[in-house]
Amino acid sequence: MSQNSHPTPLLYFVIVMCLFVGTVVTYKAATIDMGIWNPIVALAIACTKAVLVVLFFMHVRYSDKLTKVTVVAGFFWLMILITLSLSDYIGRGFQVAP
Amino acid sequence: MPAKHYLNDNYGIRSWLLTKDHKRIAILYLCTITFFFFLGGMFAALIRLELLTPEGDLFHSDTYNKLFTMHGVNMIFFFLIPSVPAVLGNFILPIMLGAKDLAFPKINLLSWYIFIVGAGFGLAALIGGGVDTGWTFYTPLSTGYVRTPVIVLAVGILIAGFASIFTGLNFIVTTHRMRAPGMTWGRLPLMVWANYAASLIMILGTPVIAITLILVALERGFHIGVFDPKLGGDPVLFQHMFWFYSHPAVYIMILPGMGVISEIVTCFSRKRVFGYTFIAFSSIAIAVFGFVVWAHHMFVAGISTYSALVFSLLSFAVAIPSAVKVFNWTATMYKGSVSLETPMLYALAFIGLFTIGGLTGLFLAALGTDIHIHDTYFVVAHFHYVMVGGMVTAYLGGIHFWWPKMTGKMYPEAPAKLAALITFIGFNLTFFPQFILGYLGMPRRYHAYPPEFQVLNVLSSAGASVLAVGFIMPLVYFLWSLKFGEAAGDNPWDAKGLEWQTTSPPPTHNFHEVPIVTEDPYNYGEEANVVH
Amino acid sequence: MEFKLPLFPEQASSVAGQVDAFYLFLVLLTTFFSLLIALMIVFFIIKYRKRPDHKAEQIHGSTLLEIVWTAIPLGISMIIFVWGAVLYYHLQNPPKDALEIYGVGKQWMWKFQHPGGQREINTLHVPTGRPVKVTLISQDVIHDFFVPAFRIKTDVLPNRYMHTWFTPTREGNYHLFCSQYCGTNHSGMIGEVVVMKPEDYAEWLASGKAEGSMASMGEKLFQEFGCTTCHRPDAGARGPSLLGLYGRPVRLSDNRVVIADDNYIRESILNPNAKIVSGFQPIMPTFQGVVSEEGLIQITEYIKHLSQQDSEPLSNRSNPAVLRDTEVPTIQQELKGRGNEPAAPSGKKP
Amino acid sequence: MEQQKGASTFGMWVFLLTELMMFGGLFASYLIYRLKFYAAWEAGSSSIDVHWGFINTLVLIGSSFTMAMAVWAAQKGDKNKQVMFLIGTMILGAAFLGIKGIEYKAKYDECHIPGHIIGKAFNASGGCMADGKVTGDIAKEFMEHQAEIHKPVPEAFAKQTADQTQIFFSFYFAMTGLHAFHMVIGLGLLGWLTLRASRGEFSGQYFTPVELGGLYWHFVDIVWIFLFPLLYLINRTHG
Repeated sequence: MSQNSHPTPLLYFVIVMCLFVGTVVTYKAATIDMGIWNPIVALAIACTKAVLVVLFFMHVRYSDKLTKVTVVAGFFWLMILITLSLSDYIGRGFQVAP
Repeated sequence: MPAKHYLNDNYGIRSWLLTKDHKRIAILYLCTITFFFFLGGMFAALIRLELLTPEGDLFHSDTYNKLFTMHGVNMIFFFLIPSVPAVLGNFILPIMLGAKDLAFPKINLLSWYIFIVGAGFGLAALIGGGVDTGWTFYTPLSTGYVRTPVIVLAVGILIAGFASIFTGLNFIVTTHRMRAPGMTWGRLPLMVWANYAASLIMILGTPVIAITLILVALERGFHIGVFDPKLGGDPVLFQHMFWFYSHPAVYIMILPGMGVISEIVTCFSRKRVFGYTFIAFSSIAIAVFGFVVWAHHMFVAGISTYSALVFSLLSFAVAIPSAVKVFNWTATMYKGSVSLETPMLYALAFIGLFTIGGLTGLFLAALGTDIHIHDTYFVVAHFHYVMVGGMVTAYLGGIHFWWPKMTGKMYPEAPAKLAALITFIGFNLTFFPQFILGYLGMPRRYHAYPPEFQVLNVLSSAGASVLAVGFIMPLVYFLWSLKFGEAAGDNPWDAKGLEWQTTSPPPTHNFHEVPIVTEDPYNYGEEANVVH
Repeated sequence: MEFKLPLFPEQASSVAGQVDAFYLFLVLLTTFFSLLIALMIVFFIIKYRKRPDHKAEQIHGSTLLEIVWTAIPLGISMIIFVWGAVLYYHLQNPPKDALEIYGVGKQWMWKFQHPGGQREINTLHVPTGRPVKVTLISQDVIHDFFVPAFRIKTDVLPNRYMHTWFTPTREGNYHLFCSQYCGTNHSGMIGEVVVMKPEDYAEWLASGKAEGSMASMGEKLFQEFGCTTCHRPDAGARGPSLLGLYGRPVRLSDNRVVIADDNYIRESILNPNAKIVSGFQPIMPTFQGVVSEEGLIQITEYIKHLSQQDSEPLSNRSNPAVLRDTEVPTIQQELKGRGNEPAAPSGKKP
Repeated sequence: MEQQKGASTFGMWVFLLTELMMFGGLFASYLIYRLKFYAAWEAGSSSIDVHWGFINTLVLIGSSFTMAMAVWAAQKGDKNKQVMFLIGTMILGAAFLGIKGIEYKAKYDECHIPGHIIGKAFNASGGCMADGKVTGDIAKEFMEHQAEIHKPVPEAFAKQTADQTQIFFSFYFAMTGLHAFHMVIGLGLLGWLTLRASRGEFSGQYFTPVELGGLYWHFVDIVWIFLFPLLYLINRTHG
């Protein structure tokens, strides 16, 4: 399925450099006080790095639709777990209202 | 000289224990879970015996607590979860797809060994005195208060969970990759759709209970503070994590049963299934919606009002696809040519009992009534209507349906019909009174109860003894049929589907030549097509 | 053995009738659909039974029918949802004038205390005709306060206060069950709710031996633990004054606003660093393991009492920790929008 | 063969879904407690040596690169490069675990292991003796940090916060522990792949096992990519 379209070592090298840069940026960003933005920036960079790994190192970019659907499904279910359980905790804040 | 098939292909214990044949693994699972079914059933019998009198005079309350815990754990994790998927699914799914085995035969065998190890831990916990946390393991009771081998049992369930993950993984990949030529998604038997949906839950839900049980074990072993309120942890979080798996898990249990019913109803109505697409997609819908309703187990447990409203609303959404299935099965019989062989009796019992079980679920999803009946016998009755009236009935129906295929032998029809009838009567007598008990306010897991509940409890216990007869009978006549049963023939029911086109029992590689599918499933219109 | 076969528990609270009506509606619905399916099955079995001269007629399905039997259950379930949600909302929100009783659950008994200080174990006396709010907490595992005759139930958690309320309507003795499995003697964790005429209740209260009202016991503890050293109503106090605090919004040092309810007070005693009142230093030591659950309840009751003692309108108070009435509308907006805020990194910085 | 390869790769992806949900349960719980105990999360996170975590991130990303190259080499049928990259991946993986070990040892010395069964009892608001000096007093460190940024906190507050870091460390060890467990399994897989590769079992036509090993390894890398900011970088604006 993905025989002839695998990326080249050069591309891998570019990706790994991006990942290194991403790591350094995450680290540097954490030392700057951005208030509420700190965790958002950190997670945004982490997501970007993860997407790079998934797309190129794990060849999803060159894979069939089924693999892509699988990846998206995993993300979707993880979001169900996180958002619905977290929403209960955040929702408890509403109850203190008079 | 009899024809070669998977049973006589090879003899000896090694040929069974090292087999990679999905059919033999299914038989291994069948023997294992039958043991656990009767073990769990024995606990149930003792529970019902205790509840004959209000005083709680037969067992010490600790013993009683262990009985219902071990009943729940055995039945849910070591019987219901593997029942239809690992036995009937394992046996029939690859044949239905026209494949010669599952995608990963070695992983399939590994799954059985993992199950055995997990079940071994379960038995070790039992021999080590039994656990008394309830099958729900609610913290902080399970992590800090009871003095029983909770960790052993938790590890057992965790390990057994991986058995079901591997079964699910195998089913999903097999369904995607191993279909015979011509077997398009629109031609998949509904049994495959249902097992596929259940497999989705197995692979996505089970890991969450695995990590939760690891945390429970760590909390209990090292007091790390994740669930212990004394150290700042939140016991309600445990319930979230637990039910994230355990609610979808009831769909792992019921969905494959629904698949079995779709096969049986069409066969004995001699008719195409009514609304194929809707039944198929309702399975997937149940699998997906099943993941967003878990907190309806927690309406009085201290979740926010906002969450309660959302989860209640979503819970009603998951009721719709189940209703659609029931209507479609009933409609399938319309203008059919209905005959009442044993599997059909079970299927009809399933439809009736599942309808009641499903509708009483509405009482629990509705916020106003759930407050009153939560954690009472109403829940017990509802759950057993779905799990025993639904799943066990479907499982028995499926075993009867495919027994001739699995063994090549026919079971005796008269005792089988009688057993189906006894099961139906016994079941209703056992569990219907529990609805009333629940609304009257009898809490679940009560060892002693106020005397005014006695009449209903006695009725329930009486029913349980009838039910026990109904469950033991098949064990006897199935074993009898292995030796004395008539040869079944390749297609005793005149059924459609690839599994009936191969020999009974099937050859080791299922088909003598790769089948090519050219027709829709349940194509009962053309009777001539059947080979005798 | 006495032969009794009741189908409904007694109705002894104002909501019991409403819950029963809803329940009956659901029972009728269930009966109707179960019978419908059952009768259809029986009818089809007979009408279309297998016989030599009859052949099945192949039907693929009907989209119209599918839509109908998707839409009808959906419509019905939405009715059930709304009905249930309205009832639930009613049961979740106790009226303001309710009689407040505190309860502590422990393995395996219930302890209750009335505002006047009367204590009882496994029995709860309440008057008819008046809403009663029970605030509950557990000392160990999760329990559940369940009175079938009132149709109410709530889990009793070890780390925070849970509430339930009811208005008893009929005198009598009713079961009190623990309905969350709580260990060995779970089924022995039962009690009785005694509903009395208001005058009988008053008499019962008067006959009860109490060392003093809950608030006065709380005050004693308050003195004993030296809380008064810091929590004084004067300007130089190191801790926020507790006058008029209860039930009012409080601004925290990170600008969040919370309502000073039971759980807030409990948390502030056991875990003082969690929420720091704006303008104060987080110097309070924790009282975790020092004050018993009952003591906590008494102190809470005392603090509540401080708000009720004088009839002076709260808006005229000089307690800087408590926000004024004029500020409340904006605060309510803040509370609404505050959903995501705890996630902010500056969330609980002192 | 093609069908079988497709099945194996897809099977691996399905398995990774399971893995994702397993870590997902931990991530969800982590987020909930982070909301509840933010100050303790900050204090606990700051007490971990960020440099090791940073280096480990680079090491693991590097190993993902060598792993990707190993798959590439396998596909090209270049046996020597394949073995070389696989061994490189293993070395980096082992280095990661070694560094993890150093971190765990430090936490052990500082009495930051939650509970009181393994070795010393958890103690973050007084520190504990190691090599003749007191270390791991998070309460004190926290007070010093706060003083540095001109937001001093009293001792009572710092002590409570330090006590609550136990839950943070529970998650720290649960998450990194589960991750390290996956790394150990991954190393075992890589060893087996290296052995098979050195025997020349893989070719441009058949290299599925290497590809599957790669998928697994990259997944473990992705988990770490999230663990690093979540555990090490909660607030590094001071110190």
